Amino acid sequence: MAVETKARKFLNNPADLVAESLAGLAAAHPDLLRYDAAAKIVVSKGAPKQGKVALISGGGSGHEPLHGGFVGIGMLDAACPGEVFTSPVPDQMLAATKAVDGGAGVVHIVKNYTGDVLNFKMAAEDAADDGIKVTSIVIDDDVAVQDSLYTAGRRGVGATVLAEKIAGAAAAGGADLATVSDTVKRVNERARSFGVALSSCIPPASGKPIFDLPEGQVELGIGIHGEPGRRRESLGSASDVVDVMVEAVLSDLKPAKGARLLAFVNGMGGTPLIELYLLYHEVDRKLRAAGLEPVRNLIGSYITSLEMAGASLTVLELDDELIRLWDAPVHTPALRWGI
Amino acid sequence: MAVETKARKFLNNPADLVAESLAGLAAAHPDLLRYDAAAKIVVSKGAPKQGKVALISGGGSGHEPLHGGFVGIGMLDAACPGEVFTSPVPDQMLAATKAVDGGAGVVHIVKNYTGDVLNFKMAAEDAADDGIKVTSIVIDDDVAVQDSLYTAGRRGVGATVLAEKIAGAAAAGGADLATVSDTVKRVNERARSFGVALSSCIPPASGKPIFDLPEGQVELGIGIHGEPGRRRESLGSASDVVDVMVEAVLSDLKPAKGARLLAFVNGMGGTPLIELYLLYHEVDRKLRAAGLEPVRNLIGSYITSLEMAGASLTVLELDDELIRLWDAPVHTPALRWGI
Amino acid sequence: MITEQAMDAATITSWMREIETSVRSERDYLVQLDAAIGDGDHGTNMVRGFEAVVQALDGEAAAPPGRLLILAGRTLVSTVGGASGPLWGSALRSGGRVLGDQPTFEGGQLVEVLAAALASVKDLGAAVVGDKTMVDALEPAVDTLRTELAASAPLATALGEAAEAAETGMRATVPLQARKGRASYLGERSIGHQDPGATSTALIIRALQRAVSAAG
Amino acid sequence: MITEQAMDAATITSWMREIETSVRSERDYLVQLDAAIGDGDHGTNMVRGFEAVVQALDGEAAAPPGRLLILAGRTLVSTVGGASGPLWGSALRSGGRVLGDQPTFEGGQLVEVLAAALASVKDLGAAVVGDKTMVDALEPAVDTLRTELAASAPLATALGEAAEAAETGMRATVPLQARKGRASYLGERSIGHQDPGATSTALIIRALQRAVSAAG
Ligand SMILES: Nc1ncnc2c1ncn2[C@@H]1O[C@H](COP(=O)(O)OP(=O)(O)O)[C@@H](O)[C@H]1O
Ligand SMILES: Nc1ncnc2c1ncn2[C@@H]1O[C@H](COP(=O)(O)OP(=O)(O)O)[C@@H](O)[C@H]1O
Ligand SMILES: [Mg+2]
Ligand SMILES: [Mg+2]
Ligand SMILES: [Mg+2]
Ligand SMILES: [Mg+2]
Repeated sequence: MAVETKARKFLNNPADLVAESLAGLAAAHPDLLRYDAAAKIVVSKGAPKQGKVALISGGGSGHEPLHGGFVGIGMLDAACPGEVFTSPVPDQMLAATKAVDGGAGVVHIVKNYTGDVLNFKMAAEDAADDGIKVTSIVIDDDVAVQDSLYTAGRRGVGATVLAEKIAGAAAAGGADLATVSDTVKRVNERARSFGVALSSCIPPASGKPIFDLPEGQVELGIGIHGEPGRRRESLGSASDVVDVMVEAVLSDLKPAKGARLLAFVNGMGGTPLIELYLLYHEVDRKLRAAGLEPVRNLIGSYITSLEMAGASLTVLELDDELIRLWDAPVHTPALRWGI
Repeated sequence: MAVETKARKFLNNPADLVAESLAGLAAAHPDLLRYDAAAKIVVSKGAPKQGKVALISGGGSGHEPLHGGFVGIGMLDAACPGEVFTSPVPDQMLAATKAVDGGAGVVHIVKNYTGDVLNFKMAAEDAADDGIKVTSIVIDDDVAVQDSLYTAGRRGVGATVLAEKIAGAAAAGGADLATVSDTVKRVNERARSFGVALSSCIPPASGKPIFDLPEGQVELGIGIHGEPGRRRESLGSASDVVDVMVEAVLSDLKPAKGARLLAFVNGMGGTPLIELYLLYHEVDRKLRAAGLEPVRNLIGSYITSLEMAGASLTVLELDDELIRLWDAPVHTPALRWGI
Repeated sequence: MITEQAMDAATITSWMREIETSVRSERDYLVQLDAAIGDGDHGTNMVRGFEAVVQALDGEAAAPPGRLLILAGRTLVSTVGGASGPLWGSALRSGGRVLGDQPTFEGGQLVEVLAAALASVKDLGAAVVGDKTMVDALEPAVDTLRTELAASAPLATALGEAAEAAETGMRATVPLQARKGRASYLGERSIGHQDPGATSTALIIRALQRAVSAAG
Repeated sequence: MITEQAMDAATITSWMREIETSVRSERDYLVQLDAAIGDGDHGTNMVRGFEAVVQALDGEAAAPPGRLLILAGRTLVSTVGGASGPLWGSALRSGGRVLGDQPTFEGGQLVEVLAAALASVKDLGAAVVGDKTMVDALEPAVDTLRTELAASAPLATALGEAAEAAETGMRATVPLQARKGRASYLGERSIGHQDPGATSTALIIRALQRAVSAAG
């Protein structure tokens, strides 16, 4: 199945991309994690830790550093990467669950996509059969999609990163299975996201863009799988774009006046940092103008769509507890502080 | 000068991009730095620190996080960002030098471009007139350019990041002006880089790509200013590309057999992490196959060309001292560990 | 109700081979359909899965047909991922369970196999006809097969009608707005595109007809 | 050596205005030349610099011409950046110093002003004719102006010849391989392109001719 692609990519055989990239991750961070090529999972070097609730997540690849780049200390215990944009298979989640279970139970953080939900569900059933306590929490923070009978519900996007960090800190701090699960839920309930794209990405297997977006156009309300958005408009200034994002997120989140927020400006993979900080400049101003307090932030490309040009905004309403967990030490390839 | 661009960018007025992005940087990291909009410099919150040698750097913008993202604790004391791809003016370097001088002298880390060298030189002369001890060290690690009478010498690229980190640690550790300057020099002497591009970038002022690189082609031997490379070839596999990079770097660096190395795989801004780790997989293998030991690494987009798709490899030959300084705590927007 | 022909393990093996050939030759088309309203991997997913199924069945010449279907379903679950992996994986497993360990089966039982597969898909995915999913092709196929056989049509003919019903259902997804799966995220923009899962489902039923006819 | 016309502060001011108009109208062209063998900012750099110069000189009607040149040079240093900022900035400052505080100057002194500017560029940038830089336009311009005035040509004519010499030098950069500045990184790929700095230098000399002729 050697599809020769001449897209603008560093690539050997497209079919080997995920495995080779994960091998690189493991070679670069042997102090933090290992890559089990047979089971296709990334496992924290410290796992299993007896008595600690373990956290695993997974999903299609192409969203790097999500999830493998968040395995380490104070965040995920294992990650299950599928093919590019294709959810992993239950065998991976089962192997990961067994590899990290320290007797205190395992939390599955699942992004709300039919494929992810179904595959994780099968794995959780198998793990339960093996006597492992598993809870699954579905992340669905994307306000671009209405949660109704007529959709598969909201997608899980930026809040996933925040939930992994915050719940990872709870687990590292000794919280029990119910508490860690609740922490994931709480982050999901208090977080909302909205994404926009300035270009399509190019899945390596096909070597072709998924959609064709002319310059000067923007896709509003995209997810992280390179799919087109809810609607296409002509591209305004960065300030205009941020107006749309902030309005979409706040009108749904409805934070309390004066609420303390974490503002997460995320690049989709092909947007450079100079633009992300320009966006943050606008986000910070507009949140403050709305009477809110962005007391924490995260700016960078953390949950991506390959080389897509674009960005998403995630806003999480904080409280003392969430701030404490956010600030707690973390040491993973992609997120590190306090250690 | 409101040039309307409809390129795939988040942008207000292109003329405001640098200032707005730096305002975003400062809004996001008030604990680490401030942006002096009048002087157009980014200054560490802790500066000036009496008795500590101060480190400043600067250059054209468009290379983010370089340099503003490296201001903070254990790295730069100030950064002087010019317009996109245009070196800053001496007034900026002079203001920064004055702002951070703690009496122990100031080191200017200058990338070897005619513009940077000349502007920094003027600033250093002015600072000397004001009684500040300044040393200027020029970084020129790019092996794509022969250092001869017939060129402006090698360009300064990836080694700049490593020099800023390592010399920043030396300065934080209390080393004197001569020692810190020597540390920068030592990093420069032991580091070599080589970069490749898969696409041009798009300077915001013109809104047009600098060169036109068809899919399936690669520019070999590029710098960080969007300029075309030394030669254009058809794009091979990632393994082929890394062969070229490793050969170019090692044949010039000539590290000792068994040497301990820092391998820095850098994205040019538009290349996603999944590809950078794929490249690292190849780099790690090939360095080991050459009998060398990559004991430290850095993987990510740290010295970029706007949204260019591409990557560079920098190899630094380490010793105990350099390893200790590399591992020392650092806390900046873009690089953080140990704190 | 009498059907002229008993099926066995070989029928299942050749069905899976026919599917593999078919999705491989239609891979790019399925990818293209999925790129329009999904994430562009459906063709790759199906090919990866059924290549693995064919390989897995290779060593299982002696197993009864129900076991082969269960093995095929497990293999899909373990290799496909995405939405289609668990859905088709469970479908084949449920279908296989209907046959237990019996060495042969007839048309009436084939209907029960496919009905169990459909029930499993609907149970897992909670989609109904009209949601613009594989159910839009699978349900009419099962209904038609049951009706045709009840009316004593020869199995090959009945399967031909079932495949046509699947293809009609597939085409009928074009004007629909998706209510399940990724395409639902597009809202009204999903209208005007044919559902990739319904398309591969029609290929799967057509492959069944070929497998049975070739043997018959 | 007699020149028919004394120049003063107004000559400098109108020279700077002529430059500003000229680089502004040629901005895209300069950017394009620089994109081919540099980094695509030369047009933007020159416009930013000379816009600032014109603004800075606006409040300085009473200053002597040498002071205006020094102020212009300082302004370029403080606003342009890149290679061209320090080079042209030092050039104008060095040129201005030749005139001291004298209220007027003549052709012979204009030669000395430009010669000092050239010397300053060569000193800072270490480029010689043939390296494919602004020196390739500036040096022949200075030489021609000196020779023409020595041969008692009228100033306006001499400046016309100097501007032509600059343009010839500019065109002569096309076949050269760059040995200084960014273009040198390209090695042989710099051949076949006209140097942007030589091009703006030719505009600057042509602007001087216009400034002097308009006043004359
Ligand atoms: N809830 C569901 N019920 C039934 N079929 C579904 C459901 N969700 C998705 N599908 C089918 O799956 C197909 C997509 O499969 P595939 O592309 O392989 O997976 P993914 O959507 O995870 O990328 C859709 O075209 C649709 O027919
Ligand atoms: N060492 C040098 N001496 C003289 N002129 C130079 C030198 N280096 C560069 N130049 C001139 O500067 C021009 C480029 O200016 P500009 O684009 O504004 O700066 P930068 O190269 O820093 O982007 C070149 O075309 C060349 O004429
Ligand atoms: Mg998928
Ligand atoms: Mg420049
Ligand atoms: Mg799909
Ligand atoms: Mg330039």
